[in-house]
Amino acid sequence: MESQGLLIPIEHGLLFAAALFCIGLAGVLTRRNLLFMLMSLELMLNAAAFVFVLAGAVHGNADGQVMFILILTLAAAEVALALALVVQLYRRRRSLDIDSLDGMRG
Amino acid sequence: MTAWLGWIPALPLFSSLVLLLVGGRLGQRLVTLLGVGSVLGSALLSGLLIADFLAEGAAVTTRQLPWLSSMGLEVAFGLYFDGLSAVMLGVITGVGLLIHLYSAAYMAGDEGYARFFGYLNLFVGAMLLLVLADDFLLLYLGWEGVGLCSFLLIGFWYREPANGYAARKAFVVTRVGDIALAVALLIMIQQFGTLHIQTVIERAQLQWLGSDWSFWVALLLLGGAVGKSAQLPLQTWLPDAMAGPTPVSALIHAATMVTAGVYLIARTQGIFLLAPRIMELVALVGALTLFLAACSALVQHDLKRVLAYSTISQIGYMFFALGAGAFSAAIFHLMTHAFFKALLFLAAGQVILSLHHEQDLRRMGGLLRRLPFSALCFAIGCAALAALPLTSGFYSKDAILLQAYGLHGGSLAWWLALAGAAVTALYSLRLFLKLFFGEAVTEPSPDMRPTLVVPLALLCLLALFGALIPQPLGAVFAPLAATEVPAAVHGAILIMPWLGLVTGVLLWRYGRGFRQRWSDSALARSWRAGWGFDALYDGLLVQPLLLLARLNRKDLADRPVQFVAWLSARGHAWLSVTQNGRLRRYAAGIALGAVLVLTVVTL
Amino acid sequence: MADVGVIVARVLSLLGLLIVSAALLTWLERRLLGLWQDRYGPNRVGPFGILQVVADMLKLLGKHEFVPHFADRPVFVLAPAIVLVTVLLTFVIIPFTPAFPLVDMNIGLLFFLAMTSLAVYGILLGGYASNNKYALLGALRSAAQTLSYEVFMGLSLLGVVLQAGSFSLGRIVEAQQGLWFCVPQFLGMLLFLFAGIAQSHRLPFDLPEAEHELTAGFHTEYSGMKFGMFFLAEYLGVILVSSLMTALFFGGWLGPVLPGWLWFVLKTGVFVVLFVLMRAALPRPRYDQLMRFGWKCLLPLALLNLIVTGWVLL
Amino acid sequence: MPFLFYLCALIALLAAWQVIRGVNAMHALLYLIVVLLAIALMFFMLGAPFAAALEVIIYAGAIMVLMVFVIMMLNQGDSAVGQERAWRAGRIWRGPALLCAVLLAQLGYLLLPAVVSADAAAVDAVAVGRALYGPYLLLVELASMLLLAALVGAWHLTRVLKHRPGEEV
Repeated sequence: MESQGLLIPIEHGLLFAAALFCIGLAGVLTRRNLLFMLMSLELMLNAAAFVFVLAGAVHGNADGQVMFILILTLAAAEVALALALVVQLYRRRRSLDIDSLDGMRG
Repeated sequence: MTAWLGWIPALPLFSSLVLLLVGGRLGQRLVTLLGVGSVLGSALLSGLLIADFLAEGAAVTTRQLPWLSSMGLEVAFGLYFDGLSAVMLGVITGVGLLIHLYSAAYMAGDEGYARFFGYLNLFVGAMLLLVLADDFLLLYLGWEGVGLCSFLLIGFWYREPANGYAARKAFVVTRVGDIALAVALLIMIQQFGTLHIQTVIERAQLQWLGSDWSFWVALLLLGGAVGKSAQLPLQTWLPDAMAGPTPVSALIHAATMVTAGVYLIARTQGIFLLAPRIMELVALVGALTLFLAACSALVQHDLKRVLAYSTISQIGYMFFALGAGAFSAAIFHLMTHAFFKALLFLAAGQVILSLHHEQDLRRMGGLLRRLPFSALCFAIGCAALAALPLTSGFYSKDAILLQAYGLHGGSLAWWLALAGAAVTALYSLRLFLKLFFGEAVTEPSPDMRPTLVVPLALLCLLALFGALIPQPLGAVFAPLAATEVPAAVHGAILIMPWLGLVTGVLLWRYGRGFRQRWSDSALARSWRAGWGFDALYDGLLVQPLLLLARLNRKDLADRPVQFVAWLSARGHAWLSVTQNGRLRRYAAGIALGAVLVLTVVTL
Repeated sequence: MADVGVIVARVLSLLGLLIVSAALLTWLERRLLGLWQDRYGPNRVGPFGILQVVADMLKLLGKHEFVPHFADRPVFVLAPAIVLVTVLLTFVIIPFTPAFPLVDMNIGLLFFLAMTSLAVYGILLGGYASNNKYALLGALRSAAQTLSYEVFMGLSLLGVVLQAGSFSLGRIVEAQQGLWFCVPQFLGMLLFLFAGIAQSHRLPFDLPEAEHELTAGFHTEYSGMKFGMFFLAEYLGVILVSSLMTALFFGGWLGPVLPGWLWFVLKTGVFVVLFVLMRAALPRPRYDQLMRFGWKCLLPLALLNLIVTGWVLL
Repeated sequence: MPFLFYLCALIALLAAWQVIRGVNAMHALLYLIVVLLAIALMFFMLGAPFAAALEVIIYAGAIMVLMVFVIMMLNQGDSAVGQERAWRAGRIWRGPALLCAVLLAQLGYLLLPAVVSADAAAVDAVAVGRALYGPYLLLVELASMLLLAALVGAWHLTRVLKHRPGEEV
């Protein structure tokens, strides 16, 4: 790649990440289906990861990618657990409606 | 050999630690192995040590491990072993071992089996620490440990509220005595700057000759002893302590706990001898207690309460002997009493078990044919309790009365003790007759497991021939000057038990109507209630305290605290609205928070 | 910009070469199977039946492009394209000669892994979009199988990467100047072979399409050229795995006397024949056996290989 | 190249929009994969090829496959699509949309004047590896603990429960 500078102005990258993040947030806030919420969460995670990688690229060091790997791990763990919950939820309620889960006990 | 001394209390303590921490996960067999095995180890070690001591005869002190050091006060972990300790050691480990063996069968299948043995071991360990302590603080540790264990074991079946109440009562009442003891210790620190027992006694004999300190310290020590040993006026907890499992009662009455007070006075006799008035008080307390408790024992309906009052009464004899200066006789009686009282309790446990946990004497009777072995045990135990000739109790009680007369002559206390002997015989006979003669009311299920029989048989032998066991007390107590006792006095001492027995037989045979009337009389009712001490304390102390507590409930000082509680409750109610379980609301909350923070940053 | 023409030419020539060789492979397979199973195989159309390929292709093209009405149409159409495209894309990194990998990426192997993992989607989506229980089951199996075998496919390759010190395939081949990696990385080679078979869904690991259980697995509902794409992709996969074996473990173009490309083609050919032989010789395991074999046997072995390699290198 | 970058960004945003307003879970997921691939390309163009490869291999190739797997396993059918459509129709989205718009505006306001001297250079896998097993070793351990926790948790959550009274099984 070009060593003299970044491909694009850094603000544009950040703006893109912010937009992606907000779209994901909107998804989390509006969807009732647990699966869609999960996907929106993934969008938000990716926005965060993008910022890390961008920052790493700006400074030309590996830290950004290391943090990206951590986010990747986080996403893997999160999805594994969340999908387990999805399966359980569907088994018990025959629906993925997150609002049906507002009953608390204990 | 003395290097092994530390292991004697350490074994049961360690075992109790294991049992209380992980006992629930061990099997019953392993628990038994650990619980009984540790006491067996202690008993074997004690046996070896005592044999050693009998051959060499010198008191030994173990290495002192520094414990705490503060403002000139140095306290160390150290053990002291002399003739008195040897006797106590033998009694505690020997009788304790038999009770443990018995418990293994008695408690089998109980859900708290491991917990029970954990407490039992802790009890024995604490008592061993108490009698071996070289230092008053270590002694106090054992002292409090014993108190704690009695609390735990009396309330062992904690699901029954009454048991919990009895346990609390025992704890609180003995605490009164413990505070007296603690004050005595504080005075010792203030006076001598040390708590090392031998040093304290030596210095006391040098410094306190003729001063008031010895009076007060001895009084306070007596207070502690009275609380632990259930003497007047702190005797009320012991009858209620019957709420625990029967082996616990046996342990409390025979091997541990109640003998602690006797031991304490015997151990600190050097201080008591400096205060003759307190010595008289000790004798008087003992004599009064023994007589009053014997009377109470005469009218109880509960099998175990009879034994409880008899214990109070017998400890009273020991106090009487201590007060009279017949220390070795007191310790002698302590030992024989341990044998026959353990026998009586374990046999009573056997009877109670056979009768499906029936403890009321009025619902027993005619068990002679059905439970012959228990009858034999009771016969021997009651005979020893009544001090019939050729039993161990005969020799020890005889020694007490004789030596006390030799030292003091016929004081009021002595006459009370003499009369007590007759009453003792009377209630022993009543107990035996009520149990084994008369009409059968409840049908027993014979249940004689070998683990139950073996300890009982051994205790029978000890109750009969225990008086032959030598007591190496010569070096501890100054030998008594040989005095002449009139033959008439000696005769009276010998006659008294028989007097009680004959009266008892006559009443049993011909006095049915009289017994009926007597049982309902006001005097008998008051005796049955322990001379009304419970009611007295209730009216004098408990109710006023409760009244004060009730008055203080709406205290002004509580208001700020209550306001905080009210505030947090309201706040909780208010905040819990946000915890509605709607995941998206939470997410929205987080986003809103982010927006707000960013607004602050932006502006 | 003058390069554009060259690049296009190279891409097109590679594409043509691949399509032709894949087509020829179908013929070769049938002939070889015939040979080993003691029968003829296609031998009527053209010399040795070689024009049978052309005939098949014409037949496929002539068939009605049928999309079931219950299918999820866009996904249904997309699926075979994904499979074919990912396989074809992977070929850009294969170094046929020092001068002819299309792109000598410095993350070449990672690119290969990325493409294989994307290839799963083709199968999954195909199975899902068909809305048919056999297809669904086949796709589910395929997803599980591919996901599992992908894990240690990557791990088995890491030994090679460690030894060559690069993800670039060209460098890896060059690093085998003295000794082919099939010797020091023998275990890794075996593991990669297993994983490669599983990834390309060849016998004995062809459970996603096991005919006698699942009709035809994920492509039950496919017909015409869409089926042809799946079919083509499978054979391209065989060639891909074979050429990767060659490049990673058997020195790629390296070899005496003969020109490099010929060495590469010869070595690759040997592995292709091996694949066909395995199809002819081996039975199919049960699904749970396959998964157990993968997770409990191959994965630990791959880790062991990696650890030993790392230890020796350090 | 910059053009390609902006194209990818545009594709990613549009696809993300499709993700959050889709009704068919599978289609939404495919759009999500498109987002991931676009981001991977952007990583590549930013000089982070290793991150790009991981994004495709692990994110798109494993995590998303898992989600596809679960969607296929649940196999909800057309009724779910109808339900989604019904849920989407209400006024429910107005508040969140406003919130997100405000957030975006704020972020834009804050981010746009960012001036950082860029000395960008491609960071290859070797550098990442050195960083990972040098200064970030603890992070690797943490990540492994996290994965272990997820493993145990997932196993626990999906095990077949015995029927308990009062619960639909």
